[in-house]
Amino acid sequence: MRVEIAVGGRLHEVTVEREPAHPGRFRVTWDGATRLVDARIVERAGREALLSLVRLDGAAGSREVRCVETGAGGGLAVHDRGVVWRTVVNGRRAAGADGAAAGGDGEERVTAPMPGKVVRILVAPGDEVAARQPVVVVEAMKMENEMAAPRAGTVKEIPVEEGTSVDAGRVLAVIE
Amino acid sequence: MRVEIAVGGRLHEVTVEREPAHPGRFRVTWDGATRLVDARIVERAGREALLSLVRLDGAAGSREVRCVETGAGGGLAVHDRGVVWRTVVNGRRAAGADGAAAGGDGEERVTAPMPGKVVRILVAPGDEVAARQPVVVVEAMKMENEMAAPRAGTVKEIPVEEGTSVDAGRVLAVIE
Amino acid sequence: MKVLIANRGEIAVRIMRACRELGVATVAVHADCDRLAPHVRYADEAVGLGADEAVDSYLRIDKLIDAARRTGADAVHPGYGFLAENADFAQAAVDAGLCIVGPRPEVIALMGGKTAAREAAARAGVPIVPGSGGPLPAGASDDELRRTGEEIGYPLFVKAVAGGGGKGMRLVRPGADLVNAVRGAASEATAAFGDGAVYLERAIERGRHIEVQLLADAHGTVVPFVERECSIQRRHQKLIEETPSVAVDEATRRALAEAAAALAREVGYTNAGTIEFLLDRDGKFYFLEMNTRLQVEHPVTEMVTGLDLVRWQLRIARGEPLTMDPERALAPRGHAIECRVYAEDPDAGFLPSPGRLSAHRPPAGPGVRVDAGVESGFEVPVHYDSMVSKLVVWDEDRSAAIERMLRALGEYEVGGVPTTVPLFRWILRLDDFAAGRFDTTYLDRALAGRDGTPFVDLPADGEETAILAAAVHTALRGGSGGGPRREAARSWRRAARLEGLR
Amino acid sequence: MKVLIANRGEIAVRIMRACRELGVATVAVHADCDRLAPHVRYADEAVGLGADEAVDSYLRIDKLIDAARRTGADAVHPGYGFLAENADFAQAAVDAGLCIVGPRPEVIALMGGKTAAREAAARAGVPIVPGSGGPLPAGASDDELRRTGEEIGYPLFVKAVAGGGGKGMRLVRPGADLVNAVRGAASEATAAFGDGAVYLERAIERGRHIEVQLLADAHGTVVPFVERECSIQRRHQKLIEETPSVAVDEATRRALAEAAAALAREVGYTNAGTIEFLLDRDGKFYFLEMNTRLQVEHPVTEMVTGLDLVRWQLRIARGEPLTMDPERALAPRGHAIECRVYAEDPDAGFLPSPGRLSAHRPPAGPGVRVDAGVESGFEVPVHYDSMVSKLVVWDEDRSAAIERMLRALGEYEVGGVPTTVPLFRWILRLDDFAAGRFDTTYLDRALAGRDGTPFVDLPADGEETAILAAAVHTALRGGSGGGPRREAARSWRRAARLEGLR
Repeated sequence: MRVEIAVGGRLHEVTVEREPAHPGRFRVTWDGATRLVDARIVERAGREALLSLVRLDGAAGSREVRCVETGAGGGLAVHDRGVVWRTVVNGRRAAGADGAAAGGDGEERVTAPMPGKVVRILVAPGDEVAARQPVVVVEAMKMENEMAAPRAGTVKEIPVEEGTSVDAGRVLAVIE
Repeated sequence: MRVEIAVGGRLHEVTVEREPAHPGRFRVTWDGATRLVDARIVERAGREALLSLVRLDGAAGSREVRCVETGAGGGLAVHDRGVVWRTVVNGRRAAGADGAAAGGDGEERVTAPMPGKVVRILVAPGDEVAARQPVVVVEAMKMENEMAAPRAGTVKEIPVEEGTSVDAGRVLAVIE
Repeated sequence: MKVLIANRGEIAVRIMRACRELGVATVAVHADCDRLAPHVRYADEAVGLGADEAVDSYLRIDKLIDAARRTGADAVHPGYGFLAENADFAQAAVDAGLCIVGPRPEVIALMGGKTAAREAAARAGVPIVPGSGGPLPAGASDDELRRTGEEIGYPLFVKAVAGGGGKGMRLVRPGADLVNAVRGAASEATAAFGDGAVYLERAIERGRHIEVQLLADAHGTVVPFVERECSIQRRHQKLIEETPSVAVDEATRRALAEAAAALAREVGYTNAGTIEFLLDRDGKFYFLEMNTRLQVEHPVTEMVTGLDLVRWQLRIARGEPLTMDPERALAPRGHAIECRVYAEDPDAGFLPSPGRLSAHRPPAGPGVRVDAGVESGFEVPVHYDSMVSKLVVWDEDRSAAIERMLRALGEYEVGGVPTTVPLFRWILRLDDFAAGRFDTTYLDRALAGRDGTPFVDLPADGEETAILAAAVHTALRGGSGGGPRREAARSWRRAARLEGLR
Repeated sequence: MKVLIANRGEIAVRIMRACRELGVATVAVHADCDRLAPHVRYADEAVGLGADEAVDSYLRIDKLIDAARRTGADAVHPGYGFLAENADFAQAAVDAGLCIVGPRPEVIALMGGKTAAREAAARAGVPIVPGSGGPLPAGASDDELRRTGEEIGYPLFVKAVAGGGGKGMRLVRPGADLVNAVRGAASEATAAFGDGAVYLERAIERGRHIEVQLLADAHGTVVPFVERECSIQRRHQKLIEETPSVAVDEATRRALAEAAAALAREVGYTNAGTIEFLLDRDGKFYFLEMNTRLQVEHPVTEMVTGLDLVRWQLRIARGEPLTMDPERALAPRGHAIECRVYAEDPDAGFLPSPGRLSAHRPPAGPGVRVDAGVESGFEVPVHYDSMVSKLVVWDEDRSAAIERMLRALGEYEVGGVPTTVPLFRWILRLDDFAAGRFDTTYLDRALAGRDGTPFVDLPADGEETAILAAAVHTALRGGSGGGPRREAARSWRRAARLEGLR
């Protein structure tokens, strides 16, 4: 099995082979080196899995890591001893390091990054907005957070009202 | 739904009714009093379930408890804040408070209460043994533990040898 | 004695621990979303307040008083935040026949008023920031203004009496023109607030936030404690507190303690309280305000003195006299540091991060104390502030305490939500922090000067483990990952790197 | 410096914490079943030793030395247990060019020999239990025997030189016949061991186990510490340790410290060690043995002195001199108590209880330290000893420390395996414990005198919650429980009540 794994800004072509004689044992090869591990999912809850990795090749690194699938694009966050590695498996990086500055066409949605309450709406449909201009203020944990337009454009829709409670991912504004 | 629950040496006839309008809400009645709770299983792993109980009847006691199904006889251990309540649901108590002293006929098996290693066998098939007489010594966690005959009788079989590693539940001796 | 704790989270648990050690029964209260919170499980009894929003639950005086009555509680501990400095709540409790574990309602009201508190400090002989003391006369001449300015000293602030949010405020440096600043500020204030009155106040630049904890019993004994330094703040939010302060020598310590005790006596203070001072670069200090309650950062004081402040709060409320040797409160043993762990993402502009804690494994071992109000599986609510725990360490001296804090931060595992733990790792390794070279504006400047690299030092073998985990996870899932779909673009995190960390 | 920790569990983590605080790199070793143990995750590097049984893993000197060589470690810390007092291991480490964090191999060997250690104590002027000093002459007359007995004093033990397990041993009370006892013991010893030699030793009845921690550097400085009391034992296994001892006054403390330091100097001791004494009811103490390693119970000493013993071990191993004020080691602040949490079921005859910890939520908050080698989800192996953690508390005085320990024990949640936590709740509430009225045989007598009730005080609403949970769980499962089948009879637990607790 071949897998493309992006992490740390680099893309790795990784080969994963099962050891037929040992269930749960894998040979994982990239950058010309092969690692031998026993792996098993200790527990799973929704998009999270606790993965036990035991190195059999003499290298350090035997431990449990928490794998959390993020988004739909193959995102996989690997939580390892307090550090989170954001990987993308067989995905494509969003074009450009900073889409907000890149402009572009089509609709862009401003979504709530966390649950909260809409406390102020700063623009109205039809308004012209600049890239990074705040459009909606969402309060969460007693903090106000300005949600900004990802790029310059026209406000097409504001599908929330002041006072609306929103979940993470809820569309707050549509820019076209 | 009617359930017989044994705990603390007493048997309770308990009625459990779902509230049709509220999924997860139950009326639970015994000893003439009715309790109203919201209940859900937060997570489940094998025979264990983490159960959330929220009292809606004004009484204290809203919390998460861990329910562990034990044995095949309806045993259910309820772990509540460090205390374990051993309940039996729709079960029957083993006859007599102390089977070891009660004697009786038929075979009795001496089983390992925990994993360990058989370090000494103290009797041989055909030997007469008294109730509570040690028959096999199992070592676990650097401690030696004498496993005793549950009642007086004759040793029918010793299906382990000195040095055998045993799992919990493994039969160490059969007394008839 | 049975105490209702009108609070949630770590401080509710902290107070209940003290109650249990004293054999005092506890009643928890909780909003709906906190039904399964650790503080509810910890209490002997719990009363639901309904609702989620604080304004409908933890801030509802009527519901709290009713809960106390229904459970037969005879005392109320407000903790910090919520109603802790609300004189109406304290009065309602007193009116309901409850003992309030804190100062009398009148004292809360008095010290809650900025002007009254400042006047009380002046009466007690406590230094206050020099200023015009009140609005400048509307018809003051240029010369009169300049004379007043000279008396106060530069740099100084011109501030609108009705002001707020920086409007109607001017900083005037030595040699700059005061008159223009006064006219400009007055004009801006008129426009903004319809009131052009302004006053002058010396600007204490690069001051340090130094505060003095004190206990006062009902018999007139006041015990001030060794100072705490709380200058590491982000946008006026305290992040790290420690004691003793590197900037305070023994003479200043004594002077601070005497000033704090004098003010407490002046207002007839009882129970635990804290007086906040600004310490300037010359070692002079000025009264800022008094917090008439237990502080978040009280554990550092407990760790260097061995005295339990919450147990003393309860004892004082029961009428017991302060029997400890007051010298002990002023003679710190070793050094203690606290880091406030917030559910905020330092790598995403400190975005609040409520949600389910898939893991919460706090550090432990020698010299480490964690006061937490959460646990694995707990859903950190969006409705209240973002603090999930306080990590406190003690060690023989400050540099050992820093090493121990770094060790503890490295052990701290929080899954599911980003926290400020990586931020602390960065701060504690800064040379300025090690040298004690900071003031209340230091952290904001240091953050502004960062180049955007993530906050964590990456473990050497981390990337290898991440690739290994991602590869094997994909194989075990039997899937091929996300496929060729384009990752959903999220505006707020556009700039977050794939290699990002929390 | 890079240290290989030749151990597992809580003590391996404890040592690594000290290493990290000193910036010292760590190498963990592990048997197969410990691959995912916390101590492995904690280390900078980890080496698998293969196998599960200690004799094939943690006790394999060759594998350990090889692991140190492969990882480039330059020092080895043996912890306690396993090879910690094995002079061959220390010698092998030295031969491999490794620094051993502990005393020299010769000193380990010397103090490991009972007779040699006793002779060294005598040379150092340390009191030893009076006795005949060696075997009684085979042809001694009755009168000679009686004279020797009078010299030693009654009560006394007749003990077989080749003895063990109580065979060939007789207790002779004042007025009883010594001659018969000597003849009987000799005859029994001949039968049991083929060697009839016996000796006499004064019997210290109802003695207390008092021990003195010490540190000794390579420059001749020896620092003895305030005593620890470890008399709460079950079948010679320590369960609770505390410091200071209620039975030791200041004069005795100084005398104990001087005796310990004298013995350490006599044998040229270096690094951390502990000298165990028996304290009789008259306040006289006698040398028992020396433990040439770190003790399980070292944290209580750390908590009352503020000194970090493991960091000092590492510093001493690096050749640093002991710079602390020795008075600090003898002036305890407050009181500390440790409970050893074993995976044993006190309600089932202390049956060992290995298995998966479905939950491990240790207590926290002020004055509480938990040194654990386990975590939620960890499988406690059957192959090693049953200690899962040490719960240590500090408070201002002994009675406050007892209350705090009870508070902490109440917070401690361990799921999946029974532990000794409920046992400690019972012991700490005993009047005798509160009064300090105990000796090394106290707990065994108290346990024998119990009526078989479970060890836990049940929460008032516990049974109601249990019924509710069982009822609702059954409804949610959609099942009707176990049906009419008879519960499987398990001989070892026949007597366990349905209402039982762990």
